[in-house]
Amino acid sequence: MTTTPIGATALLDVRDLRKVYSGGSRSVEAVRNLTFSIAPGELVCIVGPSGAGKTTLLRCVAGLLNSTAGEVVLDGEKVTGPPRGMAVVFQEYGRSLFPWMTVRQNVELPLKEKKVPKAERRRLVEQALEAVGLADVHNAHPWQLSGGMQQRVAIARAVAYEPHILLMDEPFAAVDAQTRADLEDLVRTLWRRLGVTVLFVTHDIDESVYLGQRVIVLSNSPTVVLEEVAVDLPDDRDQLTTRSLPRFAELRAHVYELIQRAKRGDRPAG
Amino acid sequence: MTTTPIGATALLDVRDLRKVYSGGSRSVEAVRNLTFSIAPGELVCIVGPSGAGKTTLLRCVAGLLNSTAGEVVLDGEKVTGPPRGMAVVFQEYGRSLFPWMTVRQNVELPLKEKKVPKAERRRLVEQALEAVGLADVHNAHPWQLSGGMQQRVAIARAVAYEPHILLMDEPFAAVDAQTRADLEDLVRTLWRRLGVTVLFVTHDIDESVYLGQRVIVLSNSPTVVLEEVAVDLPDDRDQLTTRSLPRFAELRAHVYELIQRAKRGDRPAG
Amino acid sequence: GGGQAGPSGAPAAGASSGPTSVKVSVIPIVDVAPIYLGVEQGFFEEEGLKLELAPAQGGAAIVPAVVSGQVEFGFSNLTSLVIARSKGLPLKVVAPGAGSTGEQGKDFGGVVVKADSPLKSAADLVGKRVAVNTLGNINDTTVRASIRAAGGDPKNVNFVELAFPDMLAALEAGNVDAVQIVEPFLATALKNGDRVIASNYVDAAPGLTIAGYFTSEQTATAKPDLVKRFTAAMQKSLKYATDNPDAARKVLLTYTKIDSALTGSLTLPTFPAEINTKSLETLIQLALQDGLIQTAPNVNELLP
Amino acid sequence: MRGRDEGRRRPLPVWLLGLIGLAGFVAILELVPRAGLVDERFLPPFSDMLSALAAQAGTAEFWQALLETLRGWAIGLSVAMAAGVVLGILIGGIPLLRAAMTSTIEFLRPIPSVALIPLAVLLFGTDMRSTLLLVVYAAFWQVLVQVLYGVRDVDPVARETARSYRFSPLTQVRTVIWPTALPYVMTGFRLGAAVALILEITGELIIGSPGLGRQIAVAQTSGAVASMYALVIVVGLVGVVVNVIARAGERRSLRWHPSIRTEVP
Amino acid sequence: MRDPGRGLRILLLPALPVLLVATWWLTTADSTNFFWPPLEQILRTFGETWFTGRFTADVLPSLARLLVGYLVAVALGVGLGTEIGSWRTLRALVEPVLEFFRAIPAPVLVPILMLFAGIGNEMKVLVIVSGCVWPVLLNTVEGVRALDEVLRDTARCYRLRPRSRLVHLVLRGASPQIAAGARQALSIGIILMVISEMFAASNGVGFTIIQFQRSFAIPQMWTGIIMLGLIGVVLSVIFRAVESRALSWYTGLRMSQRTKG
Ligand SMILES: Nc1ncnc2c1ncn2[C@@H]1O[C@H](COP(=O)(O)OP(=O)(O)OP(=O)(O)O)[C@@H](O)[C@H]1O
Ligand SMILES: Nc1ncnc2c1ncn2[C@@H]1O[C@H](COP(=O)(O)OP(=O)(O)OP(=O)(O)O)[C@@H](O)[C@H]1O
Ligand SMILES: [Mg+2]
Ligand SMILES: [Mg+2]
Repeated sequence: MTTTPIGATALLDVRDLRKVYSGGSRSVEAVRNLTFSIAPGELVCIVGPSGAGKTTLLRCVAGLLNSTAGEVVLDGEKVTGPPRGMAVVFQEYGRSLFPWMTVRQNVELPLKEKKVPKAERRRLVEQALEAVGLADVHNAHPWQLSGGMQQRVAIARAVAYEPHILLMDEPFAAVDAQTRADLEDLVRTLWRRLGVTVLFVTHDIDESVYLGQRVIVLSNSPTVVLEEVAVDLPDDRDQLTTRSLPRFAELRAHVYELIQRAKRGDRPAG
Repeated sequence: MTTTPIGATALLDVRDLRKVYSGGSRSVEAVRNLTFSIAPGELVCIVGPSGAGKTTLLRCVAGLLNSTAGEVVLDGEKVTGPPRGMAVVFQEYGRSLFPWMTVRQNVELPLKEKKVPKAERRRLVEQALEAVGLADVHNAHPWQLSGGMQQRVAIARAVAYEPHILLMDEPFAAVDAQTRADLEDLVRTLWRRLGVTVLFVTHDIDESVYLGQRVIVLSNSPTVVLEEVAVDLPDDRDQLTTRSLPRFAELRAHVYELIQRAKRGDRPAG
Repeated sequence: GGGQAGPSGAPAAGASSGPTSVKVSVIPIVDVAPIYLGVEQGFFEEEGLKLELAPAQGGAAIVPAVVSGQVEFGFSNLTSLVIARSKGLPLKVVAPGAGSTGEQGKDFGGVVVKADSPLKSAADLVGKRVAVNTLGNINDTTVRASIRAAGGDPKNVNFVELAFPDMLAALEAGNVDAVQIVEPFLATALKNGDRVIASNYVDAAPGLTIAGYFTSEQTATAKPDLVKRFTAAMQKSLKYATDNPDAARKVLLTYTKIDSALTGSLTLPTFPAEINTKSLETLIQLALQDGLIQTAPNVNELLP
Repeated sequence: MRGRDEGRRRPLPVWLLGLIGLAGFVAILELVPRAGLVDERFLPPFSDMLSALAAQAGTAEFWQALLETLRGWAIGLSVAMAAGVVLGILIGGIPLLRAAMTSTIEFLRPIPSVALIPLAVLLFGTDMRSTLLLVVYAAFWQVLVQVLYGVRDVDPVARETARSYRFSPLTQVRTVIWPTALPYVMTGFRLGAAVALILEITGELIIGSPGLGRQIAVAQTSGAVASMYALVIVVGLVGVVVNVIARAGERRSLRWHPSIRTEVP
Repeated sequence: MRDPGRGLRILLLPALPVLLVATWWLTTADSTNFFWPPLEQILRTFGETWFTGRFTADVLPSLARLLVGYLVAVALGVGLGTEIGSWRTLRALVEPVLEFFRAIPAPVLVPILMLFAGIGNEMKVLVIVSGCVWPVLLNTVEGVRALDEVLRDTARCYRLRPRSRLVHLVLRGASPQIAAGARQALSIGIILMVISEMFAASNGVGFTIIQFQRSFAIPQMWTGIIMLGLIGVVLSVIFRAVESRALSWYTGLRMSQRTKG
């Protein structure tokens, strides 16, 4: 049940990606063979067992890590370094914030680098912090915040950046259920408003189905694509109605079953 | 709907706890007034909006943080430092592992400190790593592991320690759904086997209801107890049957509604 | 003068364009009292020289400064200059600096032992530890000369290098058995009851010239006039110092921090008008004998 | 360790503790010679040093010398800091450069400034520049090595964050590398400052360029022990003051750092 | 900031030294300056100067003193540093006094040390210790202060005893910065080895260099400086071997996400 990207040409093409970590005595084949592609403006979720290689994949896509074999092609060009107009929310949100800067400075810095004019920058920062519910702590330092708040600062930073492609690695892991729902809607709104392509790693199966147009399920390590699940839910989604659709429950159950299979070590026949 | 602890005398008594962080220019009242108690051998979950002060509370209980007012009494003694026989799984799991030690050494160190004999130590470490599904990486360093694996090492360390009181701060935030379910069962098994008292912070409402005998819902900051929900589900729980009980759905809905109220800023009348 | 516009070409005749600025690198010890006196008395000004005296700790800094022309003249003991010359360094002595008084036991430097030391004469130093301020230089060669003169074998003396200020402490602590010391430490030692057992400068040669002022051959050939005027002024200063020892003692207070109670009692070196060539040849002989140099430099090349 | 400050008396302020420490040191300095542990002739009691110091402080010469020393020290240290930080970040940040430079750095570092004195004098004579050369040479290595280790300490996630947002190299240096290296630079500053002061004094002492060191040399060769120690005390106090300033600067610029933020009561 | 390949690295290692030596060689080839002899002449005298008895008579004693002094200094620096770094009150109390001593130049300090330690090897070792201890001490203090709070809390929770805390948390956690200090101390040790031999010495590399300098044996003096540089290089190679073993976790951690290919 492999689906091809919806658009005509792919924005992102991951071809036969393989990654072996070899440090000293240990050598780990984290990713064995990953091939998939994503159309411009698509919102794709990636789920997979813990340690499957999702973060590794994201790092390769972001051009932060060299693959051992295979390639990542973005916009027709082979990725060798971080591409322009990309924002990443790291799984280690705490360490990705600069402790020497305030919340506001953290969010503002990438915009400065992008040479966004001051007034516009101000607006974007305020808007983003407002959206994640942190308007009142902009003068605090990251280490003065709770885990969930830190994670939201990292999200605000990515959101304010208005990227073309947004990579998020379990971005809502540390926030409460209600905030999580709000942030999910934030991502979808943003996605629809800006037409940004989103690659979203999550462990929450409901979330993956609720958010994505497609869910890519990874096998356990060494990783291959176990299945790509097309989410054929209406594009207008909201927390109450969408989640209560029978199709939602079906997809959810399907993905859950895939994850269970992945954890048991099942791999695709091919 | 406040419930008193089930046992006769409380193991843990939190009385009028208040914590104000005052660093330099910023002064934040994280916890305004928390009062609750926990009986020996109870498993209590704590939920609350992001930034509510759950971590702050846990650190006060662990004796790692001085409260501004009020007190924490454990086993009849005022807590002034980390008490004996306590294990903590920190929200910042990545930073709580010693990067210069291997996974095995990380898990083993507290046991060594407890003077557990070598053979016994070996058994406990292996058992714990096995239980969290990391038996094969015991020679890796923490930074060679994925986020979820790191978190599981931290859990294994706490589990192997066989504590009397176990504090866990969003311990399953970084693992996939299936692993999460397994770990939930692990905590319950451990709790029943060892009679350990567990204080469990989570954002997953299902999880809080599935795990706990009681769920304490916190208001948003400055924090008070919004409500204590007694979980009147049978003590024998398993992922499939328990989660499909109508009472489960009810409790879940109730807690969810409380969280939403907390986020909206509702506070108890008293 | 700050307002000079044109190119500051070579001042053809120093006298016409105001006093010539001259840098002299000296060691701030008793020996250089005459040059300070000379400045005070205006002898250098009379020769059209404006002296700038830069105190330094020793040859390590002074010799390169003179050789490179950064400084016109320097002060050094003659053995150092002999060594330098024999290694091919183009140095020339232009004026004497200080000399031994020539009186046994009443020189401005000597070998000192503690009051209760069993050592009685230079011959007793054999097999003992003797501190000198620099190894392989004038002080150990002259102490060896003393030992020879007293009939001992200087080969078996353990010389230890210690700075003058540290010597008395080391002697007191028993780290060394004897020290070769000069003023003002000699006076301090005597005040404390220590004994002089040999006057090494006196034993080395009669009328020994110990130190002098020197320049580089390059400066000597390029500015013969300057050298001449410096030598002349220096000679006047030396004579004045010899004639007015009290003035010499007084001038010490201006450039040293010697206790004023001590300046009256310490022994001044002599300030000879001429370099005692014979004693210089003796120094060269000693340097050869003790292996400081392999070939003797030509005395005439070294002297003006 | 925690739970102590709570409810009990406030800890004494840092400066007071520091003064208590110094007072204890002074007491030892006074008592050791007085008790006859060392000969007063060679290490006079503190009170003697103090009166010698008072006598010195009355002369313009002393203040002039102090000023010369401080000037030479400040210039030398500034040059060494600037060069050390810039080169350190360059070498530390560019692995290729690092590979190329390592052996040379290791060769040059242990060459003592004292061995360079004749060369310095050869180049610059006995004036301030010779000493300056020594000061810069010695202090530079201190700063450089600290910066090299500081640059190495950058958190990989922070570095990746900067890279993923395509920060220019300069911005990466400014916003990621520099703040990380700053605690190391601070230590480098404190190490370099002392070494610079030491070399400034040593240079003055041996070469004879103007300053406190020359005064010390004169006092030494004159056997004026108390005066010499008086001057040494001044040098030591300069070191103490420099450290106080460095600590204050550190508290301002490293407010975010664990070492500072955990100490805010 | 691509990591150069290993091959390129090995190629680059000698590149700059070769270049510098070549420059030195060429610029001094026909030097007549007494203090800047041609490199060729220096190198010719190198062998006869150092390998006809001086190696065992001078270099080895120097190295022995250096080693003892260095090890004592590192032990002392780390020992004191962990205490001072862990206790705010202690730090406030002793810091000014330490800073006072730190600022005192060796030529002034040595005479004082001689009052207490005589003029033998003990004094020279003490001089080396007196200089080497500072970078280790300062870096240890800062390293201990900068320990991660979560790690500290973890150690407290699991009630690590003071000794384990020291071994498993404090020393390991501060070790990257301690290494920086130890690295600094190494070259300072060599410098102080020379300085200590300016006082009351009768053998040693420093002693020999100073004697050469005083007796205007300039090419020989240069060989001495080269000797010091070579000692520095050799010791730093040893140091780095030790360091890369002890800090393998750290380099692994810092490099883990930078490894490419
Ligand atoms: N720096 C590294 N060095 C060695 N092995 C590594 C490194 N980083 C990751 N790995 C290994 O690669 C595999 C995949 O890791 P990755 O972080 O990509 O997993 P993940 O899918 O993101 O897991 P999680 O959901 O737990 O975050 C794991 O087995 C891990 O041990
Ligand atoms: N070190 C600190 N300094 C200042 N303020 C702090 C500090 N730590 C926490 N706070 C503040 O205290 C409040 C509660 O933080 P806490 O970490 O306890 O929240 P939490 O309930 O654990 O949240 P989360 O679910 O996001 O982890 C927050 O507003 C936070 O900004
Ligand atoms: Mg991951
Ligand atoms: Mg928290």
